[in-house]
Amino acid sequence: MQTLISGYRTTLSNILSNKQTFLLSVATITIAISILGLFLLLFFNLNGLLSSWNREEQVIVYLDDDISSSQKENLEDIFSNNQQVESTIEVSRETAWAEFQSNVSDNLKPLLSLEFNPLPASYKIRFRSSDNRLSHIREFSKILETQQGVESIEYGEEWISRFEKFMVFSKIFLFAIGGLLSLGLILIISNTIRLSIYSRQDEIELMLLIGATPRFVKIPFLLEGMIQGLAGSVLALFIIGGVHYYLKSKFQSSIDAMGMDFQFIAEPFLFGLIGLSVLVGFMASYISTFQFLYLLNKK
Amino acid sequence: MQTLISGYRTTLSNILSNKQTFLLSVATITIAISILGLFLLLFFNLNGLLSSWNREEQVIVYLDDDISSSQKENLEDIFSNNQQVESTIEVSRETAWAEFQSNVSDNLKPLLSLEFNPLPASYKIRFRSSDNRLSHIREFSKILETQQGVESIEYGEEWISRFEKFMVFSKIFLFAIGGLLSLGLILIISNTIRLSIYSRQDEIELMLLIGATPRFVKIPFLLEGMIQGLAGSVLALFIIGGVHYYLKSKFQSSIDAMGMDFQFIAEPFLFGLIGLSVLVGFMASYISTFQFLYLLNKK
Amino acid sequence: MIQVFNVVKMYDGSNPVLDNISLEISKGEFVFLTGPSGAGKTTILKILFGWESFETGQVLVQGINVGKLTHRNVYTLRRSMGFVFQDYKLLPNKTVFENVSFAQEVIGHDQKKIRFKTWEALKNVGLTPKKDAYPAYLSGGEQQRIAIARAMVNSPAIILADEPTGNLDPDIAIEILKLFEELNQKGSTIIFATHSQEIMKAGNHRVINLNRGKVVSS
Amino acid sequence: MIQVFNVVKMYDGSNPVLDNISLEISKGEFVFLTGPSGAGKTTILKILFGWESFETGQVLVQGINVGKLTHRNVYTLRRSMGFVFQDYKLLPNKTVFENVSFAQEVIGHDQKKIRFKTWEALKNVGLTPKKDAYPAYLSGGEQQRIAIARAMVNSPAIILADEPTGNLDPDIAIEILKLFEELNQKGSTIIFATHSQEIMKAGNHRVINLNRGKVVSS
Ligand SMILES: Nc1ncnc2c1ncn2[C@@H]1O[C@H](COP(=O)(O)OP(=O)(O)OP(=O)(O)O)[C@@H](O)[C@H]1O
Ligand SMILES: Nc1ncnc2c1ncn2[C@@H]1O[C@H](COP(=O)(O)OP(=O)(O)OP(=O)(O)O)[C@@H](O)[C@H]1O
Ligand SMILES: [Mg+2]
Ligand SMILES: [Mg+2]
Repeated sequence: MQTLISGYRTTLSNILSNKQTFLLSVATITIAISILGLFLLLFFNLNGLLSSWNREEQVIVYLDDDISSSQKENLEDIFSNNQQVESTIEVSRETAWAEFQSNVSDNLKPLLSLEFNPLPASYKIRFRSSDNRLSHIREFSKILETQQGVESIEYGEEWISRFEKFMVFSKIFLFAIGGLLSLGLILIISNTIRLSIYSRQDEIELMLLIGATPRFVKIPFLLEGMIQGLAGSVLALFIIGGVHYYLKSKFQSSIDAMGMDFQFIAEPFLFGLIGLSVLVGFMASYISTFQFLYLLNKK
Repeated sequence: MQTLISGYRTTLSNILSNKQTFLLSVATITIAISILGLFLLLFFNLNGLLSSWNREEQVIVYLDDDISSSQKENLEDIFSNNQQVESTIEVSRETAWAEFQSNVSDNLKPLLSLEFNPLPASYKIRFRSSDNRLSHIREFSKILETQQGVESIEYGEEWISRFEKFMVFSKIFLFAIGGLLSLGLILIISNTIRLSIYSRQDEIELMLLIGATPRFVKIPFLLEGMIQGLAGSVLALFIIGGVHYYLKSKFQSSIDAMGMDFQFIAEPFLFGLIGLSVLVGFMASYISTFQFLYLLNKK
Repeated sequence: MIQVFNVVKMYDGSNPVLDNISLEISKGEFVFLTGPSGAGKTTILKILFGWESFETGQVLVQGINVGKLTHRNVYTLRRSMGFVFQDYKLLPNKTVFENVSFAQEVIGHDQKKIRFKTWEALKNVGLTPKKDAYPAYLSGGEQQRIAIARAMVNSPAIILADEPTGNLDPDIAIEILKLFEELNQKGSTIIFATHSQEIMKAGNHRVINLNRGKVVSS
Repeated sequence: MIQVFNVVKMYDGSNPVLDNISLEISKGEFVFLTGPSGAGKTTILKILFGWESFETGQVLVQGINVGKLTHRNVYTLRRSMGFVFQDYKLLPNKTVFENVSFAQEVIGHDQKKIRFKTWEALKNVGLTPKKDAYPAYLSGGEQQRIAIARAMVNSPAIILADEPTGNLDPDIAIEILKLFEELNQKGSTIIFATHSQEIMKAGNHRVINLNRGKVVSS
């Protein structure tokens, strides 16, 4: 405890007497964590965008015109028992015809003069997003096709599969880039802290010579590394917040039109960033001081 | 020239006598440039993906059944005179009907029994991608509508506008993140080089004291910064190449299905990365040495 | 207090820097250590301080077997000693006052005591007016006196002074010598490495004369 | 050769460190500069070297008006001078040989000449066996001799030696003094700051005595 308190005091005076290298390290950490944070921001918003696209119906089940109500109940049971179905909307023949009439393109106008309603009633089904959604939809469609009262099944296989692939592609890329980015920035932060400790070898040596315990030598450096990590990440959060605010105020309108909101990084990730940064500061200092002490002792 | 040669020799011996800080700086640059490069890789491939989506037709011009050939020529002139039109495909009434028959969904099957062909001939037009494509398409459609022989115009306004917005959104994000990333990593690289020069203040001071010209002092540091930048960026390119090769061999099949190829960073950008890194190395060294010389002189 | 038996020290495996040295210094003694440049004076002081290893032999300091100390517990030895380094080893980023008080912080003294003792030590070497200056802004002799103040400030049982008056003018050098003698009177054992005949004459203590790693006279 | 007129130097704006100093040293002269710790010896050498500014007065060295030099052309002055720094200023990452040859590289000599002259200079101070060692692995006196070798290696017209024998034993100190005298014979003007009465007696040259920034005797 005594060591911690005086270690704390020593840390402060160390920082004050090596202002410039301390500030350079903090600046580097700030930048590195900002980059990570902006990437997270991108990740969250792309994710939001992708999942807003997910809101659309993926399967339409067309019904026989003479479907019985027990057959209908049977179908609805099947829908509600399936874990992956998110929602179903029932569309009656009349609604379908009305919708068709209002949406029909000019060149199909002649159809409007038909005296009968050629359109069937239907269920529009939306599925939860999951990795194997497409194959699940295929299987589920096969089951539905065999049910009585079902005329036909329509699902935009091509569009769904393209979309799913895009999702997979994006996820691979986001995770790969995100992983490499985190790893890279962590390495950068620890390199920076090590460089800043390198310039203090003499100090470490002197402390040991005038009777400091190895722990007393390490603690101020560890604390300093953690303070650098903390300061850097907190500054970074302000920067990320600023960028978010700017983008939001500038582009919210065009984003609105896409039916989504500009999201900020989720709270656990914010604290995760700070924690990560402090941890990296600690580890880098620990490894560097450990290395010095080891080298000094070998000498 | 003499200064350059001996500066070169001094640089080498400097690097050898400060191996560890040199390597730490190079490692940091390698990581930073790798991150930038991976981002470029992402950018190029997303761009490829987006532009493959761009290949689809955006406007369909339906023709009167009794259009004259001079009216047709007039239309084709309009198309070919418009800078933004990328290609046009003519679809005859027969082709349209055949396409419709093969594509029609089950619930519209009753239409197939019609005795007449309700579909008009058409032109499918594809536009070059540009920022104001949507508004251009709107204007162009208005012009076409007034032409004789044109029955109606169809364009998927909603889909196009959503897609355009997605493009805009992606571009803003890619550019914003890319810009901040570049800026951030450049700052990190220069901070690192400055930290590594900081530990050599005594050396700079001594050189000046024993009669070196300011230029002689600067040159080895500038060369060293450039070598760090060069070494770091070349190593980074190997890393990026490795990641690209890995992703390609692992995911090419699923990417193939999307009708696109895994692209590598275009050559000019590769050289751009190296050049940027060398330039940053140079600038950082220049600023740091300049700063020291300035401080020394003030003292 | 200090016993050195048949110590051999080689840096590069060939020429011994200390060649079978034996010494005995009793508690409360004041000895001069002298000899030409490169004779091994600094090396022997470093060995007593647990700062250099040695090939063969035994070193006992205050009953501690120095050869057996590891880096984890060598601080126990060093806390009972003050070392005036030949190259001062001042921290350039700390002021004079901080440099001296740092030596006490490191071994965990409390803040009030530190201020008082630092002040005292600076007064002894005549540097109170410079207490807020950084080492780079001091003359060579002033820097040397900070190094002396730092070694004395904890009133250690043993003081190893490596050429502590090399950069001082004769008057101040004699004053510093007197300071060491006062501490010696109060019980500290002192080993004072020096080249200066004048200092050795003024001190009139036992002189250990090294040459090429051997004790020539003692 | 060297003329100093009414120079006043203050570091902190209050106490002058050099208080209206005037000096004249002619070409080929050998002078000792002495005075108590903090008297201003190093400061005056630094001023002659264009390393410190001064408030008022005039300094002429080899016809160069030192006060008018800017940092862009001060190297012309320094190339005609050798400076033995009181704190040596050796580069820890270079070997003894590199430290000495560095001083010639910096002013653009060619490689062959450098090797030869470095070797010569190391022989003069008796350090050829240590030529591949790093400064941290040398004794205090050995380090001091590298600093001397480096200052001499370009056979400069003027040598400013700041306490160059503080860490040397009397025998070697006298040898070093002889070395300076040889250079002096070959035409170098030498200013030798020292505290040692023995050296000044052995040299028997003009002595400039400073105290509190004033010339007490000359
Ligand atoms: N770390 C080291 N590695 C290799 N050799 C060393 C090391 N330290 C000292 N030496 C060599 O050991 C010898 C004795 O050195 P030491 O420092 O003990 O001499 P000294 O008596 O203190 O001399 P001085 O009066 O010049 O300070 C010298 O020749 C020196 O070069
Ligand atoms: N850069 C500086 N800033 C402020 N004060 C300084 C600076 N350099 C020296 N001084 C002060 O100027 C005075 C003279 O210093 P100088 O180094 O010239 O003394 P000196 O005669 O060389 O002493 P010594 O024999 O101890 O080396 C001293 O009191 C010192 O503290
Ligand atoms: Mg020694
Ligand atoms: Mg001095």
